[in-house]
Amino acid sequence: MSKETPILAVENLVMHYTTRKGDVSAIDGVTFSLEKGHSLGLVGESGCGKTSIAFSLMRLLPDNAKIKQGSIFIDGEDIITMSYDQLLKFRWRKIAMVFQAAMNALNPVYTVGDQIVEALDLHDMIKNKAEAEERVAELFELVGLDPALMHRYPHEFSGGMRQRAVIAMALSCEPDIIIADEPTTALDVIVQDRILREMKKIQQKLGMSMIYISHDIAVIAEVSDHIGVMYAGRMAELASGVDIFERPLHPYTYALMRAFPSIKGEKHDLTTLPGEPPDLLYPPTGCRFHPRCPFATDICKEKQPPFENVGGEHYVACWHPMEVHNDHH
Amino acid sequence: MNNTAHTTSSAPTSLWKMRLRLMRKSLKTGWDIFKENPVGMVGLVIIVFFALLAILHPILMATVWDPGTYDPITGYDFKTLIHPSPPSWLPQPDNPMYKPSFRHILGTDPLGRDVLSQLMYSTRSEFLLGVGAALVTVLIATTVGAVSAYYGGLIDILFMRMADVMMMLPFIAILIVLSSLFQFKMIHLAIVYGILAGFGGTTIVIKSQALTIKVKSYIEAARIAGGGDGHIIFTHLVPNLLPLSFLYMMFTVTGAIFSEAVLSFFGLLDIRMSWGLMIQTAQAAGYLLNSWKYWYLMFPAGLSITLLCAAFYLVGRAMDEVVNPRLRKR
Amino acid sequence: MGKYILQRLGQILVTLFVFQTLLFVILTAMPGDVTNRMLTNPDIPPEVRERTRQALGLDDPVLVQYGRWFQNFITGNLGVSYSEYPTPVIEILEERIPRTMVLFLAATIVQFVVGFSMGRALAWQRGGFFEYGSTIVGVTLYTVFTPWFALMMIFIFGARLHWLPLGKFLTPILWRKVDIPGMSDSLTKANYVFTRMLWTATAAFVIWLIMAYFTRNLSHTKRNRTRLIATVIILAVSIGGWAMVDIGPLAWDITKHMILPIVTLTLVGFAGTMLMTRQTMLETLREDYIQTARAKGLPEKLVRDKHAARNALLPVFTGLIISLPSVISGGIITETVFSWPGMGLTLLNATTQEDIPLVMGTLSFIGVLSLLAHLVADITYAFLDPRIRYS
Amino acid sequence: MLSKKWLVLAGLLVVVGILFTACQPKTVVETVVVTVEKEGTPIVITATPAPTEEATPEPTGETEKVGGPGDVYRIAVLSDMTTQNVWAAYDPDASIWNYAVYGSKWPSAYGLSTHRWDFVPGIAADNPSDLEQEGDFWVCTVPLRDDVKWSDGTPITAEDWAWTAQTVLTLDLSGNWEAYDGDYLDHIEAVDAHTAKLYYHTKPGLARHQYGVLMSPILNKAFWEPKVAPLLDEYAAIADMDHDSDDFQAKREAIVQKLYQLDPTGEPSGGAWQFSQWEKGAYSEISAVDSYYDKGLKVTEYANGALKEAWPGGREWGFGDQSGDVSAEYTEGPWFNSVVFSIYNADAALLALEAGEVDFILTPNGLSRGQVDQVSGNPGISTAQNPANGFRYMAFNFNVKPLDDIAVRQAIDCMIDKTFLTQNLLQGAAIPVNTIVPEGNSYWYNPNVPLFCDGLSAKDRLEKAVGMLKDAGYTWDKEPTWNESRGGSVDWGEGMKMPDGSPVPQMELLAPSAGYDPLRATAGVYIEQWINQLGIPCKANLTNFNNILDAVFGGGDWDMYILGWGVSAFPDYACDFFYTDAGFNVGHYSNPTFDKMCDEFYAETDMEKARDESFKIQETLATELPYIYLFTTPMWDAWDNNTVIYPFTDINDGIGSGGYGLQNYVQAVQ
Repeated sequence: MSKETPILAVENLVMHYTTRKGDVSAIDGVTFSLEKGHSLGLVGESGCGKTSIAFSLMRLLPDNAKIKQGSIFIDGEDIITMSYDQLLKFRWRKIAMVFQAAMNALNPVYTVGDQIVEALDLHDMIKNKAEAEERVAELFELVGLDPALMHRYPHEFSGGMRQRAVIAMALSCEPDIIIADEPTTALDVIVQDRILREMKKIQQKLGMSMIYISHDIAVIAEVSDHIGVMYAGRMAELASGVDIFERPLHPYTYALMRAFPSIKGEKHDLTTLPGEPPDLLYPPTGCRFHPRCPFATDICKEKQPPFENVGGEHYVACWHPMEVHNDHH
Repeated sequence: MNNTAHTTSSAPTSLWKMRLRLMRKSLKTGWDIFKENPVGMVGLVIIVFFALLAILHPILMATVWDPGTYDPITGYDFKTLIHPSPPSWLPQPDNPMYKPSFRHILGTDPLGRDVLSQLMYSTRSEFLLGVGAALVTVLIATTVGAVSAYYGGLIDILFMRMADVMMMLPFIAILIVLSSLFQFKMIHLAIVYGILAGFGGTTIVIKSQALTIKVKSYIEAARIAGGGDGHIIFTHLVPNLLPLSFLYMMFTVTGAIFSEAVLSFFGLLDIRMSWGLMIQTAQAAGYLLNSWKYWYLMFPAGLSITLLCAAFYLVGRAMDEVVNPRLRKR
Repeated sequence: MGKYILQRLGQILVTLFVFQTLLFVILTAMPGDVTNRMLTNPDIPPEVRERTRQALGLDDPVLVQYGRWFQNFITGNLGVSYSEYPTPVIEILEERIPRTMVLFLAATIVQFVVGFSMGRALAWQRGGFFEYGSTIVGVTLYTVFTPWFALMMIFIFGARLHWLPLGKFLTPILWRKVDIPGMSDSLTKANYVFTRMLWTATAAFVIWLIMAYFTRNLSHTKRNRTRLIATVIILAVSIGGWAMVDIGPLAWDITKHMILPIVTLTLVGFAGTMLMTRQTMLETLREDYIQTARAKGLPEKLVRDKHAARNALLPVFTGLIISLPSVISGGIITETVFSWPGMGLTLLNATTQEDIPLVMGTLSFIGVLSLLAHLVADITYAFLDPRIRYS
Repeated sequence: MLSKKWLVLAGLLVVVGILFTACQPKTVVETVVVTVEKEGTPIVITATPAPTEEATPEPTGETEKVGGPGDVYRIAVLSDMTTQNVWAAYDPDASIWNYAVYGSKWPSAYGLSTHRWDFVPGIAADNPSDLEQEGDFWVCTVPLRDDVKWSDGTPITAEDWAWTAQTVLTLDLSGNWEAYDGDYLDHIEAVDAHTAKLYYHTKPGLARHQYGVLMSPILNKAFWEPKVAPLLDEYAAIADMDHDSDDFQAKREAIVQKLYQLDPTGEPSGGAWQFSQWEKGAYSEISAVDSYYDKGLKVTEYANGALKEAWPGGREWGFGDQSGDVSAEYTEGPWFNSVVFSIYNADAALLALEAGEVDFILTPNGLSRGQVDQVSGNPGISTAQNPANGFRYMAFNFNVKPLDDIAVRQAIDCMIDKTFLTQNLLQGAAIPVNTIVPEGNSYWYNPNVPLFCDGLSAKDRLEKAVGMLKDAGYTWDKEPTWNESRGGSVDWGEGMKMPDGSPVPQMELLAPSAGYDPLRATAGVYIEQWINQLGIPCKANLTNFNNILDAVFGGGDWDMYILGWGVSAFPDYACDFFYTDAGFNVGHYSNPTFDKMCDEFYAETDMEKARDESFKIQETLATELPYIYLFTTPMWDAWDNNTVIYPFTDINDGIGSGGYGLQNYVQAVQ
């Protein structure tokens, strides 16, 4: 990645949740950046910290979450040090989000149109009601919804329609970045595919940057330029989509790919990883993947592997990346 | 899973043992969460305090307190008789009640009975009333809720309609009518209150909880393993409803004690002594207005009602956070 | 929605039937009857008691009495009060219902507003002084021994500070001099004024609703401003109108007498609404659309008031409406202490005097009111929740 | 957050401040100055001793609006009146709340004097003639005054009386209308406008004549006749039916109901007050009748029992030896323009009295001791105490052995220490009673009835009671004994046997629960102990008042109970309670001698002789003890001495319950 003008730059982000039992290290030193017009996919098992990253980017973390260090630059501004009022202007205008459960992301007591208008109104995107309706209609058409539906309530929409409405809402203020957090989990496969394609199309059309978050690497691969694989609060591997698929260097990436059928139709043995993701209250020492890693050695237990560029914008955090490669071929 | 079901039907004792162990564990976790809520702890401390008072009364009566003088209902301090010109701590001609003193720590009521003794004696009946009503409520609500959720259909409709009627009944009004028309003693009040609360709102809450449990896999497993309906309801459904039931017990206790006080205040209950009756006695003798001067006639009983009701309520609320994780702080 | 309401209406009629039957069973099963009162009067020979029993039909078979009771209930003939013989029960109820309604509607609204706002704030301030302080104060007031508390309120604000009147609902010395021309003889002056106050309030509310309906499409800030102005105008017009008519001072007198009961009822009751609001708010705050609203850049206050509170309002509001009958019956205490001659006091007196028709009438009224409240709750819920409205 | 904390803190401070201000002990105000505006001139009314410069804090707004002294007499009542209709008021709605408001609206030929309950003329000009036999009838002629007028100016005539009696007799009205008793009275004839002649078909006693017809209310014929006539016609249509049939009863009841519902608006008053307005649930008001015929009537009572009435016009009436010490002297009003009855509950009423919102509190049972205590330190409020006109008693069921044995009853009576019960146990909240006629009813009260064990110590009582039982043949397995240890107590008797050798069965003593009446409940619990001490197994059952009524009067099973009676002025109730098989004789007391005494008493027409007979009846009852009389309660009244004064406050049953607030006599403080 070229370092000139990344629209988003996350550097060494560390975030903890305070709980009764102690601190949960949810994000531990994550670094990545995203250029304008590009898309990044974040993938990993649930609880690996990908959603925490998304919420950090919006600074929507719950009260007990604390960003310990690191910085998040969006369009050159650090949102971590930003004042609350500034932040309010920043949200949705610069960075919007399509939430995990689109089903519930819409307030049931307001019409879908009203909820979009609310965002538009808040960010002074519109002057009057007529303009608002026009804009909503435009957005609806963009995401493939009948504009006449804007006066309907969420419960009158089907799952796919709601997802589109949520996307339309995310698009409403023409943000620089859209985070799509598991945007299609709850939908059936055909609708899933169609929506993803359309999102990609819109993204390219509007020239926005996009962050996709999913536990399904195949879905991510479809739409992302780059893919970041996360494990237990850390970035395990970050590379272009092709590199990840062709040349996975981290054993976890490898295992993940085996866990999902490829959308390209290639057949893999569906092996599952042994063990459970670690309890982040007591994260493993060294490489956090070592308890489940078949290639783990002593150093893996003792020292945290650096997140290094192994060439060609391919980053990995593993003491033994080659062994993975060898095994794969 | 089949295995579990098998164990269930063949060796229920071991299942219960397991469940007990689990229960102890979840109690401990619950207690850990509960401990963190200062409001809940305040409530608990108050309840323990009153429980001690209740236990202490028969002990005091058997040891230091002479029954003739300190009996809460018939007690009378004959010291008054032997003093032609009583010292200041004894009843005066213009004020026949004992003021609080070492002899009568909270003074005596307008009929010359020791207030502290009455207070402690009543504590026991209040506890019995509250817990009795709560038990009836829980028994009814849990059974009805579980049965209603498990069978659904006509039974469910019937019970839910009934719950509607019960919720519609204005409690205090109904209790006033009932207690004045039938001679209510504490036990009757406990049962009637328990029934009213049990068939009403509590059932609806318990039923909806039971519905979520009903679809859990172990219920299905038990059914496949050939467990009878009754068996499933009482060994699988009901135990899982108990935490919630216990929570609603707390609120029932509050309601029952409060109702007793109000009914006694209106002189509608057929009982010999209670907090409400203590206030009623003071009120009937006209001392309620003079609450500042004769504070010992009103405040001990009044505060006890408030404190104990509030204590159970607060404990209930704190337990709510244990039972209902959604309310917890993250 | 029509079908939904019809269905609810059907259910409610069935419930009413069950309720009425239950009432009859309870009241028939009780020991003794009205003629017991004659026992204590040495001047009344036992034959007279027997004659009265016959005349009142108390010796008829239970089923006959049941049938008669039902027929009477449906035809609105609630019988004749024993304690105010032979005043028809319905007349007594008609006289007292407005007073109870005025007091308790006002108290309920105030209590709801206070409780809801406090609960809303509480949900946002977890932990710390404010939460524990208000919870403890709220719960203490919620469980305080109401009769004594109400009496102390009178004692402090009425007798000692002389700020407010000592109970009753009007000042006889003021009212006795006022003649209301054109008032029908069957009405008392107080009810004349009460009814008009109720109508004014209803009219103002309806106008406000219409206004709210027409302003619903305005943008948020504009809508708030418009509604505020409109509310002030509506209030000003209604109060101004009352100030100009002759019976204005009477209405003001009643209002003054209402303050203390309302404050008392609010203090002892707001905690319920407050804690319920807090709970539903906490649950609502976990919903995804709250995150959405925040992500959109809405300030916390708006997230709370427009999104979270609006959704939390649904269960709290229905809970409140459903509790309305118990508020009225709970008002027995308040009415007794404040010498407020409403339904609660009527029920208590009727009960102690074994005035069975009046007890039945009062309870029936509370039942009917309760059912109406359920219906209103259902309809309102349907309006507040589009998920029901459009299905 | 910080600001919120401050806000809460400030709120708390305000609350504490208010409480502090409110709870400060009342400073004793030596002088109360009430400034009242009247016709522009400020009038300063002061109570003792002298006005000070300092103005006391403004009382509530309500006092300001009073027009001035003599304008409104403000009475706090605890319950609303229930009807304006006189027909209903004297039957189903007979209550203090109705009588207090308009009890003086309807005149009667004679009445009881307010103060001493003397038999005095109302609208009668003089004493009634003696009863004489005239054909089949016993007749009595009553001369009526010619100066008595309804408030509309028309005279009150014998016609009115005759018509009233006729209507009541025809419709056979019950309740207090029974005073026109059809079993005795045939009709009243208006000989001329001012002479009425009473025709009895059976010779009436005092109860039916003097205390009956002669004291019964007289209604305005001109006003009522057109309204009642259709009902009388309706009645005439069914009069021939079998009077015992349900059908007839239902039809009659329907007619009576219509009568009770007739609109009385505009009915002229025949007394000192006329009805002015009724705001249901709030207050009612009566206003003075300017032309009241007894206004200015001066009553002089002599210590020897004589009485003189003198009207401003020079008319005089009296009895007895009108010389010697004058015990009381007062002039009838009304002295106020109107009386307003405002409804409060008992506690708020007291606050209202203290705040100067009302002048007097009218309660049926008097103020409670705590309330008296509350106002006792208030120099602006005066109180008075009178014994209640009634008694609380314990009754025995003569169908239950051994309660039918006079020895057992006397022994129990002996054990009951009334002085201890009333003075120590009930701490002065009760006054002991020894006979069926309350002390306050001085003419009929027998002060010398036999008492058992009066004034004895607990030890002596026990020994005497045991002695009585032994004499009657009772035995014990273990005799009750006095035990000197523990400061003196009783070792309960055990295994008590009746003279026939069978064991004394378990007894139940029904008493009202403490919630209903703590006095009787406490008495019940103590009497239970005393009875048990004797070895008679007894359990006090403190229960709902109605349950006792049901058990006792509903023909239930009972042994003993404690209840109370409020009684009338004429003591024929003593016979009503205990005449063999009388309706109220639920204990089945039966004594032919007593019945004979009652027969005589019922038939007696001479006041003096009736008194002697009543004394004998009282003695018999105090010996036979079908009831043990326990105590009566004192009636406390309180009034604002800055605004009103009463010519007398010693009145049987109290100023409120007995005198309805003395509306005709109360005067404004000048």
